[in-house]
Amino acid sequence: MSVSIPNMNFLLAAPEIFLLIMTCVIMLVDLYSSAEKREGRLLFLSIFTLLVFTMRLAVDSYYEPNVFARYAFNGMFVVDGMAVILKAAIAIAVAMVIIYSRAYLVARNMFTGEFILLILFATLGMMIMVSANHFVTLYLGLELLALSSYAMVALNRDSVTSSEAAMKYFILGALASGLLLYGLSMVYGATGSLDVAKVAKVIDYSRANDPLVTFGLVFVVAGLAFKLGVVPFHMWVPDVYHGAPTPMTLFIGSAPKIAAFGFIMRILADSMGGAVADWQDMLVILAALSLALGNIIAIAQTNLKRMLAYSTISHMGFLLLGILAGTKNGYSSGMFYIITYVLMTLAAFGMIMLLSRAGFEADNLDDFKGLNQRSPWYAFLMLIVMFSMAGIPPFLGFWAKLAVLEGALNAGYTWLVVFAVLMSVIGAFYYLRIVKLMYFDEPTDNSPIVAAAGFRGLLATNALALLVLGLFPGLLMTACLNAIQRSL
Amino acid sequence: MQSSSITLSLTIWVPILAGVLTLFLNSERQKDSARWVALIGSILGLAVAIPLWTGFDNASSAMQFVERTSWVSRFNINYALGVDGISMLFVLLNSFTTILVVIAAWEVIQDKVSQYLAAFLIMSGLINGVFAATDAILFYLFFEAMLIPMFLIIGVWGGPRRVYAAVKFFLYTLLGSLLMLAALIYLYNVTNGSFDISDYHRVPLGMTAQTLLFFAFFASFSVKVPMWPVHTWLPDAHVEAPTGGSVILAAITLKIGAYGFLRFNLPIAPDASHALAGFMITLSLIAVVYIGFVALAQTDMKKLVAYSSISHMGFVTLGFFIFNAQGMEGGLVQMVSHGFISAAMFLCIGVLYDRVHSREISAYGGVVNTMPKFAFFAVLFGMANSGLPATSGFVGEFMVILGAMKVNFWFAFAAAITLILGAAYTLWMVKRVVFGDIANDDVRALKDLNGREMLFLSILAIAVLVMGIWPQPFTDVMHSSVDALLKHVATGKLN
Amino acid sequence: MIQNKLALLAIPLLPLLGAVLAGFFGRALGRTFAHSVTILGVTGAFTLSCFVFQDVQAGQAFNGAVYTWLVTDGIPLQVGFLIDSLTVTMMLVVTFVSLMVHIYTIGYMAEDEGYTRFFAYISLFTFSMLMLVMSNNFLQLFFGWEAVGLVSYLLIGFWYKRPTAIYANLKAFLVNRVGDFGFLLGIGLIFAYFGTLDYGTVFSQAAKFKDTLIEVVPGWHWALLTAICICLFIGAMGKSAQFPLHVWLPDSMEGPTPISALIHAATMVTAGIFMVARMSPLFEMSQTALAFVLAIGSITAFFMALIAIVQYDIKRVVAYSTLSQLGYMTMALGAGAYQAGIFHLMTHAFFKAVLFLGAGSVIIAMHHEQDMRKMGGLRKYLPITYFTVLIGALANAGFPPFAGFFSKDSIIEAIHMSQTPGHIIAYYAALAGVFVGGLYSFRLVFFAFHGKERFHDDAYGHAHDHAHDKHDAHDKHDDHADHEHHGLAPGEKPHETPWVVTLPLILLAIPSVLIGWMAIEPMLYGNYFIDSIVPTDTMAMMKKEFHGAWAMVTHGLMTPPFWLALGGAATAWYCYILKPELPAKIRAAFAAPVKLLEEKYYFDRFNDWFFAAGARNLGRGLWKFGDVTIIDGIMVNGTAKLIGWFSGVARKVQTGYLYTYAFTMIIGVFGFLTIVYFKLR
Amino acid sequence: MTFQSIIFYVFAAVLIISALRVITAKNPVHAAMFLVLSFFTAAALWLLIYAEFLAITLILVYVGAVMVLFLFVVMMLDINFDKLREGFWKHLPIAATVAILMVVQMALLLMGKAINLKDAGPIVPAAGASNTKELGRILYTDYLLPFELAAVVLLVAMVAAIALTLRGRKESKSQNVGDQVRVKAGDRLKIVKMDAVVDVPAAPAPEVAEEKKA
Amino acid sequence: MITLSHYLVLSAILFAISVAGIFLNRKNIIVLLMAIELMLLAVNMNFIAFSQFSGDLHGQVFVFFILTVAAAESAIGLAILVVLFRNLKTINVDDIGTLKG
Repeated sequence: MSVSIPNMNFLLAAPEIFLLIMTCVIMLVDLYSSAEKREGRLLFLSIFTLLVFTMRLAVDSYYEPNVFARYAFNGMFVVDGMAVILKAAIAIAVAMVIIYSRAYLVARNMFTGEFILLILFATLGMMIMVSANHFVTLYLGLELLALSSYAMVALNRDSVTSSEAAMKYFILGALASGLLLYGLSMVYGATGSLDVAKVAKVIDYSRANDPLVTFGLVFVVAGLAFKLGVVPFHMWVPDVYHGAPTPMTLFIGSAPKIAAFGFIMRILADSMGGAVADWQDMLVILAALSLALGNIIAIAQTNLKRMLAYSTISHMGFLLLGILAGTKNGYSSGMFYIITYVLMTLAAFGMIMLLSRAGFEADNLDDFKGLNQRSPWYAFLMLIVMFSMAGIPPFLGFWAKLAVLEGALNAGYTWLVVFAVLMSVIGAFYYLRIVKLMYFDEPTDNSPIVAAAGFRGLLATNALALLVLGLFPGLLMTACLNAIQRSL
Repeated sequence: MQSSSITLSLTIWVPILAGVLTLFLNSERQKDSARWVALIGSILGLAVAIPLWTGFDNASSAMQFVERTSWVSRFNINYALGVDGISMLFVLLNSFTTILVVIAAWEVIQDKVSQYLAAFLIMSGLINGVFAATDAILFYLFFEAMLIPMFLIIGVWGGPRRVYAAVKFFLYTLLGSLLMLAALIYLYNVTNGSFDISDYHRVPLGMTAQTLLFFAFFASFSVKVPMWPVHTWLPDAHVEAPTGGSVILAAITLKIGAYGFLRFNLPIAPDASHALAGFMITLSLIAVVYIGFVALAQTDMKKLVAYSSISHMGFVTLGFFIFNAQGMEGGLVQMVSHGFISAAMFLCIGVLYDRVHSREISAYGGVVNTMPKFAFFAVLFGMANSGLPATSGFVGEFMVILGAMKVNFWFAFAAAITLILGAAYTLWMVKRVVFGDIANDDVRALKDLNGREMLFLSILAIAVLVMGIWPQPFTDVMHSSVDALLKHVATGKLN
Repeated sequence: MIQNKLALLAIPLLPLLGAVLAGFFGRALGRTFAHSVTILGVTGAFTLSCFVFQDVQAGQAFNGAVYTWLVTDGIPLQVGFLIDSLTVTMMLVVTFVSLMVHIYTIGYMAEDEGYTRFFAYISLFTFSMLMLVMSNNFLQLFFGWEAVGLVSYLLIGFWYKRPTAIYANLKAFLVNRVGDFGFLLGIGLIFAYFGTLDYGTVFSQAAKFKDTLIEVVPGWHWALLTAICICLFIGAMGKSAQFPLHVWLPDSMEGPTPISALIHAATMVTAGIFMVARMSPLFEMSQTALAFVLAIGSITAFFMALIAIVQYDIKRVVAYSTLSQLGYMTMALGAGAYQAGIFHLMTHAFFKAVLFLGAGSVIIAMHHEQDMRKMGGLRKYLPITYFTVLIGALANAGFPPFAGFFSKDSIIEAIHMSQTPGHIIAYYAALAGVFVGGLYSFRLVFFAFHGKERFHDDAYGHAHDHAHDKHDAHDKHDDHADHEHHGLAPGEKPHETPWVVTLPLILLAIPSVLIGWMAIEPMLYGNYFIDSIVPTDTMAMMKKEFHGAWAMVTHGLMTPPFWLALGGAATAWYCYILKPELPAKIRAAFAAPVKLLEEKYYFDRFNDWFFAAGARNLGRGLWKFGDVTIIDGIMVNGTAKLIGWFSGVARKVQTGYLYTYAFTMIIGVFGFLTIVYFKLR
Repeated sequence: MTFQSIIFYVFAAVLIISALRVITAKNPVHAAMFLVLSFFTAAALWLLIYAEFLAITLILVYVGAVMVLFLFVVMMLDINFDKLREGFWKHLPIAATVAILMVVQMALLLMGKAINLKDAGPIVPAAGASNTKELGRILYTDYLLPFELAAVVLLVAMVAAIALTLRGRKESKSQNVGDQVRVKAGDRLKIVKMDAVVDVPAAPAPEVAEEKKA
Repeated sequence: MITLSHYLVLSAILFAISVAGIFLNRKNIIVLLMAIELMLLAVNMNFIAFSQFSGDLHGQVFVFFILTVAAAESAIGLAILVVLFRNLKTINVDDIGTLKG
């Protein structure tokens, strides 16, 4: 019996393979390390892994800058411009999450091997999500991420809130997976294929006249919407953000959003770009609802993590504005938006962790009172983050909003753009409130702010990047555009 | 276009860099260094802006001192700067006012000195950017970024209701400007990917599109001006802001709204502007008359001057929408003049506030007995505010009334009511504060102006008088640009 | 001389320089410096004016720009001078009276703290007034117009500690602003139609617009020139205190007396008269406007004279007299006898200055007591003052051969002859006014200088103030911080005032007697004003009727005005010398009309209630209701609250219960399915 | 109606009823048992269209592993079942309405004109063709990557489950391999020089640390 | 004859039942998990039906992976459940409501 082995082209997946191997290595190192050395080793190895991973991507794209999509594993795995950029962003974001979380977790005896392992497994899942070219691969990547995330949320085992959050996250996530799969099964039935490229071809030929695809898309979009956390599939977001330990919130709020974006691109744009008319309306509704509810409910929050959760919802609404355009410009705007968003979220949660200490969570809005008097520098950094989130120029967030609004307007959704704009005024209110607390109020807590040099440097770099990139957004924007144009 | 000059870049970045530098001098013992750095920065800021005046070509209506570099190629956004006869004066005015604000803050601000000064310097640069930008997004960027320092200035160094005022100020303005952003993106699509404002001037647009665009821009600029009925943020902001904040708000930022009308509404939607002129004129006249009456009822000096600002800005918008040279130039002159006068009025109130810590009119009376020098300035600026000839306050009002009369007797009639109302609320306040016998011990303990205060009030007094006695240099720079704009608006876009 | 622009420029600028020096350095350099420098400036201006007068007499004139103020739409707005006979007359009057007042002030203000400031102000005033009269265009006219208003404001409020003074100055400024409002509209109309603000161009084009109509209110067409003239005249009404904008003038007596003489009698208030005369080419084109002018003048002349009868404050009597005389001038304008108006302006400047300065002299002698009821019999203590005041009164009442006679009689005759609609009624009003004029003039003389010496009477004590009008000068007593006491100390007798006071009185009394004789011939019947005032039918008829001063006098003795004036004077003599108790009885008998007069026809009350309080209440209403309640409360904060409320409600959806979350998701899917269902159907 | 149809309908009916019982059963143990029944019938239905391998896998994986796990957990946790049923009847109308609406809507869509499914029977495999073999061939060639990923997923599940539920630190005495390997002689015996005994109150710190760990 | 529609409708019914299950058993997490298993069963049914009715094996491979993942998912889900139970001593959803708003 001869089995023809297709060209696997393993080398293309070398970064992921390396990541997997290193994850296993870390698992063993964790096991054989003494308590005092474990922390350093885990930190070093995980950062090392992620950096090498990023470097490999960079080197690869340096030598082959203009290559369009390349495939591996018999077409199950694709490396294209979008994948490279998103992966690099994910790796960097995860590395930042680890660095930000370290002190916080160490103070709570939670900087364990499990944390690093789960985070790295999740990272692997995310890499697969953005690089997958097949529904099965996509699904497995998604589940790898999801399962790790569920576990991470519950990792603080003695906390009622975190286990409650994990339970909610898990049930709803499973439900969303079910919905997604149901939808995918319909798409499979309609196109007879699970391969992204083949599905795309079928849909392009039949011009999506297969109502089964339309029917399936309802469920697919629902599943995707859950991953992004857009209304009405958003209910998990505030509870999980709030309930999970802050580093886990930081993680869930950052890199997975990039992966989700890639995932959506693969499914909606890559494979079902031909059926754009079918999913566009649904995205419009999701976007409008998210913008409205996210911003409005955020006003009433007193917990910063929860507020940021609602803010995330509204940001995801904005992201959809870019995606729903259904054009390459729109997608690239979305990509730019998501990267920007992650950068902002990282900085925001970084600030929370900066202010938290052993036995004290700085996740209430009031904890930011009078920060300007305690430390003008950190207040300034937080100010940048908040204004960037509100989309005030010259910060990066403005450009992201500009880009997605342009996308939506170009697609003819003028009313939606105006609506989004009105909602972002409401949004500005609660960001302003933080600035108000920091600058206008007297501090209630005068304990000194201490942090390791690396942490401080990273936080400053992160926040200042929002300003610097805001002044020179061209490079990143063009990179996103090129990536999308080469990929789809 | 060749980029040969860096004057405008300098006017933007010199103050900003000085501001950043000041920001780093934030310890208690560096207060004085911060002050000096800020002062030198602001003076340098004016110095680098001088070539705008000396090198300006009055005969040309085109943009001058043009700079252009590609900035964000993805959206074809350029770092494009340039000034014409409409915007040039405001760059100068702003650079000039910044110096006054720095001087005015010298001893008054003791808390977070470096941040305060830095906020003003940075804002000064940003405002210059607003007036100099010829790229719509660049304009928008400066336009919005300006809100941040102002927000902080009001909120950090403001009065008791500062939070309400600051947030109201910010959100009000943001709401308007975001609609403008939507309009800009729309225009970007219409022009096949250009954010160049001059492209917008040329692009043909239908009446519906023009009307919608007009309202989008209107939303942004009318709030900034502010026009009735979206003016209510201004009194609050003014009252709560520290003196410097009020000065910049009144003297400069209000002008940005009016400037926006000239730069965006009129040339981009000329036909809609014509069609909606009645609407705009009505709002302007309501601002002049209604707000005049409201000002009469104020008991808080700052609020009174704030309302007076609204009323005066009503003249500006009135002048713009009567579409003749007198009106438009009068409006522009009024903007510059109001820059001087309102700055002076707020500084005067600041002088009193620093001593007595009350802005209530009733807390004063007979100030002239203890502060004769101050009284001199107060009366002078009060008269200027009520549009006395030979002060700058008269020039703009006079021209706008002349222009309005050309269009309709009753426009001029309503506008001229300000002659009475303006005098009534200003002089009534002057009467209650300055004149009369010494009202209480606070007034008795007052010390007259010190050298620093004399300095900035004298500078402003000279400016007010010079402009009133010989406004020609100010109007000569405008003619070409105003004529070109009027011609453009008269031609319209529909055929 | 006249062709030398610099010399012309020097005329207004010298007083300005004096004002600046005295104002900014007076405090440091002392009183002598202040008054020297200002008197020097005004003297210079006066001397130069005399030279210019010579040139004008020689038939030269000047009309040219000094500099371009600004250019708009290609139209230059300039600052420049028009020097002709009218201008130069005004220049002479202004500089001369001003010089007299400067000198008089040295004595009058000797004790005052604000001595140097005062000199700065009056010099500044001289500058402003000169700018006004010398202007060759409407812009500069308006500048001067407002500038004199400013100085008037400053001077009325000179004693800024007195509530009444700072009330009066604000009132004066605002009422003037009402006039200026109309004035500015007139200027605007001129600019809109003529496209220039230059007198010459406007006058030469006036005929072109004779039949132009404008639609002020839809469906109601007005002649353009009528509208312009009425608007301009509203300005004159403010400045020249014509009904109903006269209310500020009596209150302006809060200012120091020299000011009352200079600004509120001799010069500033006549600016309106001057302006209308200057605009005669325009006014002549509109009968309607002239009728309006005539009507306003008549009302002012007669009704304001009546009020003077019931006043006790010596300055107020003169003030109401001024109002009445201004009414006469206005009537002359309305009758088309501009020359007569200007002639009366000039004579009035002198004799009213005498009256005011005389009253001031009395006030000094009485230690700042102004109530005539506390005077009486001053004749023997203040002989010079008495004499000059008597001359002023005679001139004011219009007895030949005093200056006032010529001018007033000319006016009355001109009204009689004019063709302006309503001139007959005006004529009778003018005649009635003459009687009243005689009455109040001599009431003043007899009340203050004759009869019983009442200055130590307590019958009209300080408490006897005019409760009906808290702003009357009387209750300034307690606020008058500049002086230690009011009135004479017990046993003290009034003394004649020093020479700096009496000299100007004498110097002004001379022209009060003579100027009528001298000037009537050239001004009224000659061609003196040929270059500046258009010839009118009225003046042509006047010329036919009268030839020379002597003819005028002989004619005057036959006409009612003379006899009416005499009757007025006789009534005064009867009431105040013969039967001093009679006035009180009359007052009691005619309580209601007297009350009406004492209340000045309730104008002040009405204005305070309707305009001042009304505007404030309207403002408060608009603010509290419009801004605070509607815009801020409902629209702005309401929106914010609505969103906040909605936020609070919406967050309840996030119940925390898993099944709600799942339910929401399913509903979402369900909604999408429904959409798809309808799409696919 | 063919035999296969009858079989289909019978099994479908059983499947639906048992599925309904899963969600309505009072006792989770019963629910689990009904779920097992559902799986069995589903497997039978799959067999009906020749999907043998998955039918078997369903039984083995689901019934054999997953459901056992479920039962295990249900038994392990001490749950008051009655309380959990509260409000069941109250919610039934809504749930039923939504479910029925959904079914109707989906059925309308699936069977409507728009979605025109070809109504052919299942493709009968050629004789001798093995479903299992074919699947295996694809699985180990084309699906190499997913296969590996599935392994990782299982690994994650393992790591996660252990991390979440293993709490052996305090009570159970387990070896720490790493420590044992790394141990040095000096670690085994340490000579400590002690001061004279002083009565010092017990420091509370270790206790706190202990609590933290717990 | 059994057609594709039969299977699809059957799976739709299963799907709906599982949805109803989520509504009904709002208090019992275990049954919630089971309802989700039912949903996955519906999905699998779809895949297999499509696969077998079109003669394409890939759908079945997908089912294979879904089964694998579902197993892993259950493990983690139950682990979380255990953790939650230890903390709360209940799996009553009503008690899991500290995070809200």
